[in-house]
Amino acid sequence: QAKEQFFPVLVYRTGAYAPNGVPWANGYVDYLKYTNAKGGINGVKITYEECETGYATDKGVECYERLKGKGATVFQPLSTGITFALTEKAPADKIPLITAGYGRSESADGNVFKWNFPLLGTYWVAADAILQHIGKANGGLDKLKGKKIALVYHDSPYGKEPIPLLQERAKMLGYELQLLPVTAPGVEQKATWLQVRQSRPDYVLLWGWGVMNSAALKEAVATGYPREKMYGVWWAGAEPDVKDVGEGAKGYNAVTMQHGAEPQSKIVQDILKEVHGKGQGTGPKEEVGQVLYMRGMVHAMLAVEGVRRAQERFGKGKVMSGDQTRWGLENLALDQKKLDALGFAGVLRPISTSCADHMGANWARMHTWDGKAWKFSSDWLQADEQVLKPMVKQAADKYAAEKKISRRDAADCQS
Amino acid sequence: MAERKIGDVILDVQNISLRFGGVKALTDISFNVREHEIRAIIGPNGAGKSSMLNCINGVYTPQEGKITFRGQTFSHMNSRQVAEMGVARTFQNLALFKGMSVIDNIMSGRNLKMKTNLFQQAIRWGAAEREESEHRAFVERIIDFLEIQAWRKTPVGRLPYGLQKRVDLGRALAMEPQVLLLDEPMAGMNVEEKQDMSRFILDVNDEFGTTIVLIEHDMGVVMDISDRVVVLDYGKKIGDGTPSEVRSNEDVIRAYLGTSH
Amino acid sequence: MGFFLETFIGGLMAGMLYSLIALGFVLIFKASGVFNFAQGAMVLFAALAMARFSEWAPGWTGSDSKLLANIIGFVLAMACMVALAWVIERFVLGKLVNQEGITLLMATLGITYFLDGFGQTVFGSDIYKIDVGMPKDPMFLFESTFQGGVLVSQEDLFAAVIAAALVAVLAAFFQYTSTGRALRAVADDHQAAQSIGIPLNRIWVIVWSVAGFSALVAGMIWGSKLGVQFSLSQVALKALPVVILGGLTSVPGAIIGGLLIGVGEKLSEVYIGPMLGGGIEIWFAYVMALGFLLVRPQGLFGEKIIDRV
Amino acid sequence: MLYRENGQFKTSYRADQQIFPIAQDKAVIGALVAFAFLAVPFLASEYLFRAILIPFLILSLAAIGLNILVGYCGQISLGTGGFMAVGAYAAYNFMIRIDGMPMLLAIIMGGLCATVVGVLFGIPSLRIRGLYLAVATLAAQFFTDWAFLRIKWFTNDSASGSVSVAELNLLGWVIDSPTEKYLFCLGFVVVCAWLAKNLVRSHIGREWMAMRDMDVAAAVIGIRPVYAKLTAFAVSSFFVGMAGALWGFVYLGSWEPAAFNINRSFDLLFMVIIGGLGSIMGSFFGAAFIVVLPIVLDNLTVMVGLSTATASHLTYMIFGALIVFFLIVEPHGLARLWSTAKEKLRLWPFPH
Amino acid sequence: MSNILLNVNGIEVIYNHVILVLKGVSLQVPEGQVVALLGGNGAGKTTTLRAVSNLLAGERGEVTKGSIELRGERIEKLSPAQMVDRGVIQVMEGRHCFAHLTIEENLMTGAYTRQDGKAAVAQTLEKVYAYFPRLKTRRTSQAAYTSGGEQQMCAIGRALMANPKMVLLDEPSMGLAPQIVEEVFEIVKDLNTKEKVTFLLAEQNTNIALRYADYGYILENGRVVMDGEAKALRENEDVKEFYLGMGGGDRKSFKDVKSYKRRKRWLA
Ligand SMILES: Nc1ncnc2c1ncn2[C@@H]1O[C@H](COP(=O)(O)OP(=O)(O)OP(=O)(O)O)[C@@H](O)[C@H]1O
Ligand SMILES: Nc1ncnc2c1ncn2[C@@H]1O[C@H](COP(=O)(O)OP(=O)(O)OP(=O)(O)O)[C@@H](O)[C@H]1O
Ligand SMILES: [Mg+2]
Ligand SMILES: [Mg+2]
Repeated sequence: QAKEQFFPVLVYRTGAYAPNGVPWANGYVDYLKYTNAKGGINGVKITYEECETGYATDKGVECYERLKGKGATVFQPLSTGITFALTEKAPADKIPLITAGYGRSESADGNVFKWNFPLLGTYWVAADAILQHIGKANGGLDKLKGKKIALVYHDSPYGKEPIPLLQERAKMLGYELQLLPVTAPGVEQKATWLQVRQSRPDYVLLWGWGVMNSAALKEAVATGYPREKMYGVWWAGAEPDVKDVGEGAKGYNAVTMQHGAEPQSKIVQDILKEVHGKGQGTGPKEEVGQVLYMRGMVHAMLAVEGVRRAQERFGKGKVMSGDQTRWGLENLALDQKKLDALGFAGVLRPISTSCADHMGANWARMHTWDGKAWKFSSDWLQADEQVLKPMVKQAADKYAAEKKISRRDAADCQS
Repeated sequence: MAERKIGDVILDVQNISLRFGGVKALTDISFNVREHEIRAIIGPNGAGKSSMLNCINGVYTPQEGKITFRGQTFSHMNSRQVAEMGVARTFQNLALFKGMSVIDNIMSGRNLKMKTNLFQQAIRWGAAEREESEHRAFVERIIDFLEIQAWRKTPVGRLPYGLQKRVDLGRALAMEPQVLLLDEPMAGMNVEEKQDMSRFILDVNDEFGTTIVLIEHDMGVVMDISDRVVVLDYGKKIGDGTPSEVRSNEDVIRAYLGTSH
Repeated sequence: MGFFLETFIGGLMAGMLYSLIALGFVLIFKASGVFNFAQGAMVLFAALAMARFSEWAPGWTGSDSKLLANIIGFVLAMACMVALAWVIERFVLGKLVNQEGITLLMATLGITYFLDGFGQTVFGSDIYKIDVGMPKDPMFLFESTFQGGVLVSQEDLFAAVIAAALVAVLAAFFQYTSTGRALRAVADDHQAAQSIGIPLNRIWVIVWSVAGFSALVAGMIWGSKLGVQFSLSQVALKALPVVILGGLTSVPGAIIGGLLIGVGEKLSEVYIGPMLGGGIEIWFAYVMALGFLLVRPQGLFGEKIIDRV
Repeated sequence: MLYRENGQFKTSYRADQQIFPIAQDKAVIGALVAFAFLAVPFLASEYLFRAILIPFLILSLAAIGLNILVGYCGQISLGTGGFMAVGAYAAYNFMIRIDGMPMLLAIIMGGLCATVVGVLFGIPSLRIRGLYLAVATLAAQFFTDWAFLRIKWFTNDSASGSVSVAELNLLGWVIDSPTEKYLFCLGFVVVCAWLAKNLVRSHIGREWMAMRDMDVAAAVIGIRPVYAKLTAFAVSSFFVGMAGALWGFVYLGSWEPAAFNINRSFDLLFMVIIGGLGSIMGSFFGAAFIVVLPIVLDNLTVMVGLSTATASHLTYMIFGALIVFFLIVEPHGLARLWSTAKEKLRLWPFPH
Repeated sequence: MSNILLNVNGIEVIYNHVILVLKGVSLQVPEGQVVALLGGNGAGKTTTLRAVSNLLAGERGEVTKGSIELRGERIEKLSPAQMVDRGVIQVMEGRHCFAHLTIEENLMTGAYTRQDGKAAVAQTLEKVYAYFPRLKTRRTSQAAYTSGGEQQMCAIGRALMANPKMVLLDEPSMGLAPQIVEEVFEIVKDLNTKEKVTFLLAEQNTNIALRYADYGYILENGRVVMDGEAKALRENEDVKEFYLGMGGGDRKSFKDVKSYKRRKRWLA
């Protein structure tokens, strides 16, 4: 019997967040298909099953319970709420969670969060990268002193994640931070943008998801706030966010989770050839290479590479258990050479994780909407470890205390 | 039938006036009710009979006037106070608790007498259970009395109209009232049922000595069973006295009885 | 002062948009005693239909005219809404005659689920665009009086005018036609209305079609503001405090309620919000409605709630 | 045939006032409870426990609470999610702030805090009625959503507003495995259902129903509307609050306010109405229907091989259609359907 | 009999799928007559009327056996509105006025099906006001705030507004003052003789019903137990005793009745 590695796929293809959820899911699934087309993971075929969560926590939990019974390798919930709930369940079930670019920022601390992998960056990384960028544009971070920065955020744990970092940074850099929550789903933001108009901040950071992003941009147009001064998080920087704002969104910036929209990259070309070319593409062809599609692909690649890495230790061509995959993810060493071979040249920078660092990279770039497409508009930016590290540790310690768990010791790290 | 002792004035209504916007439902009405008597209120439709009961009952607040009950005088009482003082009533347009069974409807009339607290009821042990059984026994007596045993557990909404009227009476009786206000208890009944109902009313009056205030359009019933009659017309009192006095009152004949009676 | 005015006007505009949705609730409630939670789903469904049809229209007609595409989209979407009204009457309400309000309310929630699924199946769940050419750029008034002027969103202004016109027409319909009276009779007592020969089925198809029309207008305006996608169905939640504040049975109430809620919500968010950490407008709207209801339990213009024994 | 009342004579009112006066009913329910306690733990799979049975039990409890308010007292509430949230966050705070707080007590305290909040939001019901009240209760929903996001103290200064609980420990019994969690919830729910049933068949229950059916008449027989309505709010939110605490502690483990959002409130109302207003049993039916049906539909549509999106759209459609269907078949809910079936059985084999 | 307007043929009615209420009721209403349907509480009078006007559905009841014909046409499948179109209208028991509408609006809704123009409707309205002057004085009050009797008049007046050919009157006398009861029946007679309106009326007030009716049916426990010319029924000893309260010739005082339930046996 052929060996099969099972990947559960939690998606939301319906409901309020579907426009964002669908391309991500398509990219994710296409990459899994692509891997199979390439012969699987050292010969181990990938099987997968989608489960619709509708971005609802309880449905997500049900999906998790259903799919975990089928021998799940790794879960990627794509929802902060589901992440929180699964964080409680994963340790008992010994299934790792990849929450690349979302979830708890403190879960970068692998010593406490043994099963969580916020690979590629957390919201603190995103926020800090944006600040770095603004600093650069002003000629140094110290120039932020006296400036006013407003954070327009989705009023949920997701939207609130960057606040501690922005506050910490405000203390250090001396800018003024204005917090403007928007009640989910964010269809009505008039009051928020009137406040923006009144206080005229120098920059607006946008931490939205789904309809909230385009609604915010439209209100910005309506109140005449310059889009060039607006910076979105990576979940507020994809095509669905700007598509129907069109020209109005021109000049709007968003930080990227390393990758942007890269229709030219090798991996995209390969997928077009190997998957879409054979009539097996999941979504429409035009979508391949767009921001969220790319993200789905990248996330799938991380999961696959985790398994591949685990096979290096536990046996090539074997099916990896959740625990083994966890080790793989914890010891990821995707250097530039490997990335290039995978087709991600120019898309990603090297990623290397460890027992203590479950994030693996803290790099980002800016891209800007030019009315038709997202174009990179900055060099590589790196979040400041000096600032982030202690914050992560402190938050993780608090979590550990509450949950009465102790940090992992060296022996545990070997497992 | 033993001769009933009609006692002193128990309920005295003084100069009651009630208006709804422009509508004068009651104008300066005074009358009294003696202990143990059956007192009828009659009058054409819209005369203000039900409104009168509503005033006594604390459902409406009259703009003017006072009501004296057992020597205590009120210009307004709230419904609960009235209930506590021992006044019960039935309703013209059936105000039963439609979703509840016959037993529960009548049991709800015992409500004021049930004293156990929420926790005792939740556990339903000891006092709560005892209390429930005691009152249930009382209610069963009423059910027997009204001859509605067969429908005990039927939701009242499903009962035919006439039986609902009986249940309504049963609920009022369960309060062991001193004064019972009946608003057209015999509407929609045939003669035989009216006879039954008359008997219930007379029995209540006899056996428990309950004072009864009765609104009814069937003159046969009113003339036969009441001791004194008040006649209202357009919110004004146009007659008061024994049935035979009222029957011969010119105003009353013109306004209400018509010539055929 | 300039800013206050700005917020105030912004509130009025937002309120007008809420009224547009509230109107759908009121229409149906007034005419059948059904509290129609499916109104939001209907708004979404109508908007999806219009967006997709006008997107497909050029392919059918071969003409690029945007106006033509929009008209085709609107007409076809309206046809969908009438069909929907018919289906709802035939398969849902017609079979629930004389049931309690809460049962009917739940049935409309069932309809909501159905419509959400159906709309997305037929029309897709991506973001679509309705472009009826509403101006997007802001407009500044009183620039001489206040520094920076008072900003008014032209798009909102446009929408508000349409909403006001629609409401005026519907209010007249209820006031001056004999059907209006029959509608109110049905709301009071289904069975009695049947007994005197009011054909419930026809009445309901009419009312739901009219409500469908108002949903379509609301969907068009909100859709061109927000883009047409699932979240559109959630703007209906914003109309709920409006309907209770204005009174469930009053068409003008929907407007006044909308304006009050709109203004109250925006002013509270802007002036009180920052003290409490922001994001208060949603519950503030309800608290405001509650405050009014404590004084008038039937809403500002609603029919008095009758209790008599 | 088997189901007959004949020959079962009650010799005391007490006997007639039992929860299940008919012997067969008693036997069936007894067997069911025994089955749930003794057999299910050995039969069910982990998935069944975690994804179906546990949420079913917890939501049944919440539905019982809501049924007291809506079904028995006639006050429609759309703020149930909010009261669940209060229960969950309050229980969390008791756990985290008081050292050595027993979990059971924390859950009960959570329920009590929900009671207080429930009574507070119930005060408008003294004046506002019907659908107006229903919509107004959304204030509770949105306010609690907001409060738990905004007021840091409630979430122990967690930056994101989400919280999680440490191990569940009931007097030394560490509730860890799905089976244990199930048994814990089951015990909890059975006790609460019993209490609720006792309440609704006592005089307080009659007061509630009287308020529901005809409030003026209720006042005339001496029922105080204030007391009746507020106790209904109190008792209801007590159960709902405890259900919220269980939902957070046992089912989710970690949660954010969105776990108790408005959809939760609607779902619960669905359960109560589909199950049967004014029926404790119905609350269970309703919860089962709403918990199980979408999952079954989901699995079915996926099995047929439809794409995820189509499948879930189809699920929505079927779910909506089924709700309407059930309302048409029996507007008084599954519980009524059940009792009609019993009535037929009682007459069987004669048609009427 | 060629001029049979309504023919009810052995109908059975079941509520809620389980409660069997009518057990094979047959009756006939000739055109232009007043037929009374008598019987005690719960006999099934209302149910019979509902079956004819097709208002059972709303009560979750259904006709499971038998047939109902109007002028030879089967009508079980029609909607209530179609029945009104055919000139058959029911005045429901317990009034059912539209609470939020004023008295006049209530009356006007009755004319909803009329096609013969505003003037004709206005004329009928005047006629109704002439029949019930009390309604005219209360025309602007909301129906819910009128007295029970006023509501009863309103309900009857509302039905008359449709210019019906046949009226199903359910307990018209309930809650009305005696002379109004007389008036209502006078109106019935009036319409019957002048406008040839046919009446089927369910009544508890047997005395007056039999005085005005041409024919009567007595319903008990869902079965017709007796029928005949009104005159004949009035003379029947059993009817006298059970429905007219005149056992042994004279009317008994309500004060003196002691119940002896011979009736139960009579029904068995
Ligand atoms: N909606 C219903 N559901 C169940 N049973 C009903 C319903 N309506 C009536 N019944 C039952 O049908 C039987 C006949 O009722 P119906 O109302 O026809 O009697 P009636 O002759 O009109 O009596 P009344 O003179 O009291 O009005 C009664 O036993 C009643 O309990
Ligand atoms: N809540 C109210 N609001 C306005 N008007 C009212 C109200 N209650 C009663 N009325 C009016 O007061 C008058 C007296 O009504 P009431 O119900 O007391 O009459 P009644 O004597 O009981 O008549 P009936 O014999 O027809 O029942 C009526 O004209 C009625 O319309
Ligand atoms: Mg009266
Ligand atoms: Mg009847």
